[in-house]
Amino acid sequence: MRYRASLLIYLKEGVLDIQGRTILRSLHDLGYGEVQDVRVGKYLRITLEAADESAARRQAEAMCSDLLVNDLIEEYSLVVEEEGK
Amino acid sequence: MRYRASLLIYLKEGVLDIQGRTILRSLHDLGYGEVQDVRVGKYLRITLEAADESAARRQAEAMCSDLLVNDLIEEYSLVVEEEGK
Amino acid sequence: MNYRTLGLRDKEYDAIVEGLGREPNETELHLFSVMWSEHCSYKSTRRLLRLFPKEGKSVVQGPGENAGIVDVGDGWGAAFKVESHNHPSAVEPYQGAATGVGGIIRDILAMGARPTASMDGLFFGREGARSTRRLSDGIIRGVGDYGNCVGVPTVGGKTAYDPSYDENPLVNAFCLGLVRLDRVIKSSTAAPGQVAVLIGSPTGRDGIGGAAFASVELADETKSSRPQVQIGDPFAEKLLVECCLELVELGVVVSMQDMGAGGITSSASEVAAKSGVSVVIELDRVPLREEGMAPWEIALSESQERMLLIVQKKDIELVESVAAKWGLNCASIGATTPGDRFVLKYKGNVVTDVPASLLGGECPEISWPSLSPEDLNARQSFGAEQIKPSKGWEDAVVSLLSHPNWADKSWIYEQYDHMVQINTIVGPGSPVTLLRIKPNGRFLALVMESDPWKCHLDPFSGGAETVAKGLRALVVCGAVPLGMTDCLNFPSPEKPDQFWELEEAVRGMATACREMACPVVSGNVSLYNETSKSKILPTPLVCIVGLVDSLEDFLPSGRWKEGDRLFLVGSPGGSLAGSAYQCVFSGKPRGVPIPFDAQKEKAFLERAAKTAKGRVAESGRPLVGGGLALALAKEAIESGIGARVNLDAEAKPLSLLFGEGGPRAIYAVPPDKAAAFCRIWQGFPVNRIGKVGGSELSVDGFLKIPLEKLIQAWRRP
Amino acid sequence: MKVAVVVFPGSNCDADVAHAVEVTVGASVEMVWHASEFLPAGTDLVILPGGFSYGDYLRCGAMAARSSIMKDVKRFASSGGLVLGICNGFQILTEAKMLRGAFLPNRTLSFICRPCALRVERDDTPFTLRYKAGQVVRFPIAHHEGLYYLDKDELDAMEKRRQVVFRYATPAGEVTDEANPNGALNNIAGMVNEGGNVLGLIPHPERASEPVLGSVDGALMWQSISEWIKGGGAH
Ligand SMILES: Nc1ncnc2c1ncn2[C@@H]1O[C@H](COP(=O)(O)OP(=O)(O)O)[C@@H](O)[C@H]1O
Ligand SMILES: [Mg+2]
Repeated sequence: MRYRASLLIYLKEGVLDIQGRTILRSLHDLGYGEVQDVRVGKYLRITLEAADESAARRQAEAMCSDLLVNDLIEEYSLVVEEEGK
Repeated sequence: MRYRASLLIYLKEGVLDIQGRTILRSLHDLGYGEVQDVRVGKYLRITLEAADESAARRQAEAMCSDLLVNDLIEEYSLVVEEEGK
Repeated sequence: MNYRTLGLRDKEYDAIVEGLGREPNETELHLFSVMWSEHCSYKSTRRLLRLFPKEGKSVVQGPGENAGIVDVGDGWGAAFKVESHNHPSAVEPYQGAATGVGGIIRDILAMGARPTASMDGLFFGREGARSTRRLSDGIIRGVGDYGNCVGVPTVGGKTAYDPSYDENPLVNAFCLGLVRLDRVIKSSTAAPGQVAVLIGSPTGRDGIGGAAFASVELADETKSSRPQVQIGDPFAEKLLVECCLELVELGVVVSMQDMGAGGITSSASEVAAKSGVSVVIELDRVPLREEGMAPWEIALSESQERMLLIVQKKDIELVESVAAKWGLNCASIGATTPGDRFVLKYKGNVVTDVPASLLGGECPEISWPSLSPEDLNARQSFGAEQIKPSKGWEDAVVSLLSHPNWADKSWIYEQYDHMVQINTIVGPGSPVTLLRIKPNGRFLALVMESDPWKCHLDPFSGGAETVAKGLRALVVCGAVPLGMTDCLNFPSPEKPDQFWELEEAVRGMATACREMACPVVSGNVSLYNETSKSKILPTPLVCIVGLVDSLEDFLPSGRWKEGDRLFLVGSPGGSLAGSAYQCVFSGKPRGVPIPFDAQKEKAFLERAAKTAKGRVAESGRPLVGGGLALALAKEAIESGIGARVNLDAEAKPLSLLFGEGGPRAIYAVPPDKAAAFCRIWQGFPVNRIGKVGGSELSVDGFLKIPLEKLIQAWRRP
Repeated sequence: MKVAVVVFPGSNCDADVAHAVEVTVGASVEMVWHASEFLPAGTDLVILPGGFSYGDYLRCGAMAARSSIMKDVKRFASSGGLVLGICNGFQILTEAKMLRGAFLPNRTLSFICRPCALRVERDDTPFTLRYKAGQVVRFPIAHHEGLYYLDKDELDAMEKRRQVVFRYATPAGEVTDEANPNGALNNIAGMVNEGGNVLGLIPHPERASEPVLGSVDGALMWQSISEWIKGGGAH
């Protein structure tokens, strides 16, 4: 079966997000004064084959800890769905 | 009221995703042969004040077209929720 | 399919039908429309380009190849070229600039050379405008990110702001590579029975029709029909460079082409036409990234980071293994056979079968009518700005120094890795860049010049002055000029006054090149730089490469020392026409620039060369934008020391301090060498104008500015 | 001295650093492809060079840290061998967890290339014998992600163990915020592991190793290493 893992990777609370702060400033300059905060992260969409959903999730989690996420500075959230759903 | 806009920005279909291709190969090298495809995008979490949810969404959409999204090569999806929900 | 909607003219269509002996099919029509576009065929300018002198004793490869090559000694050559990426950068600044850098690197690679240094010529709209900021940010990041990642240092460039570039910024990318002269790769060396191999990124719909797109004005409707944006992948480029150079080193590359405008069609038909062979390409074998691509789309795709190699059959496996090592796709997509055909096959059918020479080289030339502009007199008549600056001379110097055109550019070039490959001896920030040539211990000197304002006022003398400025800078620093490359950035040639400007500028450049013995070895033309609202100033840009045998012969700038005598060589005054002073204080170039005087230029170069060689000066700087005043200010800033200057009051102070044009330079000379210096400059105007020392720049009777204040103005916060 | 320079796809200072150790201390250099399993026998020093391994995609150094050769580099280091990671090489060392910490984008959010003053904090490592603690040297920097980060507690502990070897400083040697080009915590430009045999360094000593390049401050590093190896420091 084919699954789609949607992975959001963001900086841990407490790690300075300079990019987010810069975008916030630009938005303010453009007149969007109502914006309070911006945080920037990465979005990965991974298509993979797996026996079932829980296997797909396990595989995706393994990839996160093996390569995709640096747990010193980053956290992630993961949604796994069957493809086409 | 305070809202949280979660914005996923990804490359349009057909636009070369230079990062995705390299990450895919790296995952294969690490033994994750079951991975078929990787696409890389950006994730922005914007906290803003707005009168109601639909106003918050309108504001976020305006920011996208003003600054955050390059509509020549990127598309986005947006989820707006009341903060704390 | 109507040929007119593809941009072909009636006469061109007729020529195609005649050349083929039949009507072209749809695929062929697409190919012709791209290959016969202005961008690929140079149909409007071929006649003009013939004016450039192409021969010189150092020229190894003149125009016509992917890049020109000059001999830098001991069996080594420097391959170089400059190219525009204006239209793509106007639409998508980051990717446009990035892929411009990537493209020129592959041109150099195609000669078998290792890309060693890049320079970027950037022309932006009015400073401070939001659109200018958006475009310039994107363009500068694009140039930097690509060059930094691929590991080719960006060692210099040119940046100018003018409202004429508001809608149509210019991005000119220069690259130079070193090549062993016995390893030069050419397009003309393929023979029948060899294989065409495609190496690099898979092919998608990127940039299809890009060449045609670059061959018309940026009208709103072309913006909507714009090609799919090309995305640059500098990592893939780095792998491609290393892979191809490894193959060159192994001696298995018969011929090699980058994939620029026109993609496979352009590169394969060029090899065929130049080598006198047929090429048969099987489009099914091209590794694709997208589904459902039509044959003509595959044939014309401008997907980046790909090279076409012609190799011997027996070497195929070796080529594949090297490509695999670098993680690159490698596909044998065709073969060479005897004849002059360019054949495309798709799913077993022949979809194109045309004479290769017709496709690549026989687009009829166009000779556009040429008429001198009606407002030329108005442009050349002086205005009210010819008066003493209202807020005083000090303010004038400070205003010029802090104007974005003449201020410090380190905020740009510090975003570029200008040191990687550890050859950069004098980097960006100096009038010339100096690189060492590791293999032979000599040095290359590089300059990039352009002067759109003077070209606007008098394209002939503006064009000549542009070339002369580059040559003066090289010779003042002690380099022997070897060759030049140029990029002709102009608006549409279809308007007679605009064509006249183009023609005159080229005549001026060619005259200067011929008189000053500087051959043109490569170049590029970018026309149609205009929109319905505005058009660019005529902007020919030149890059000149010179050789310095040893550091002993190199005369730096910005090296004033306490007690040095300051000399001004050349006529005391210049012209304000098209000067920095005018630009800042009236916003409009006006008047007649100093005409080109070959005898004077030669007399100057001869003495400047002796000055550097004889080491009779500590520091030298030719006068450019801002004239004497800015040259003094920049020398003082870079040297970290002031000077007291006393000018002969006979000349008009404005043209004396801020006039531009013609061969002029300032030198700092140690007292004990002053006599020798004057001996060298005998027979040429030379004036002692002051002495180095102190912490302010003072010009008696005019100004007195503390060094600190100069630095502050120049650095701009 | 035998030097192994590891070449990753996208490395671009590999030839530079090889050239620097050859011309300054006459080292014999072998270029080692990342896909190899073993370092050459008799290697004295492993250099992970600067550049953009894997295009800096995902995270700088992340993919390179997982390449095949890194297993042997780790084994080599744990047996006391000298490993030097420069710029991207430092990022690879942190991603490989051979050094603690992580890198974030420069606080200017732009790439920065220029000479930079550094204060030498330690002259008792194999890499810095020829320097004097407190000395100011000038090495060029060229990076986009040089903001060294580690959480507060660990950072304090690391400082206590004196693992910081180079800090961004003023030409007079003061460690100030203005002298910090990228926002690195505690102005950290270079650090060693607890064993002192693995050095990560953001600035580029190979760009300051020859008189013609305007500075020879970097040559002292190659001389230090060479002296240490000659003195029998090798494992
Ligand atoms: N876009 C750029 N990229 C790299 N270097 C640049 C760029 N623009 C200007 N420079 C460098 O800045 C210096 C000054 O630029 P230039 O416009 O030629 O001023 P000047 O009038 O002093 O010659 C030169 O050394 C040039 O190489
Ligand atoms: Mg200049």
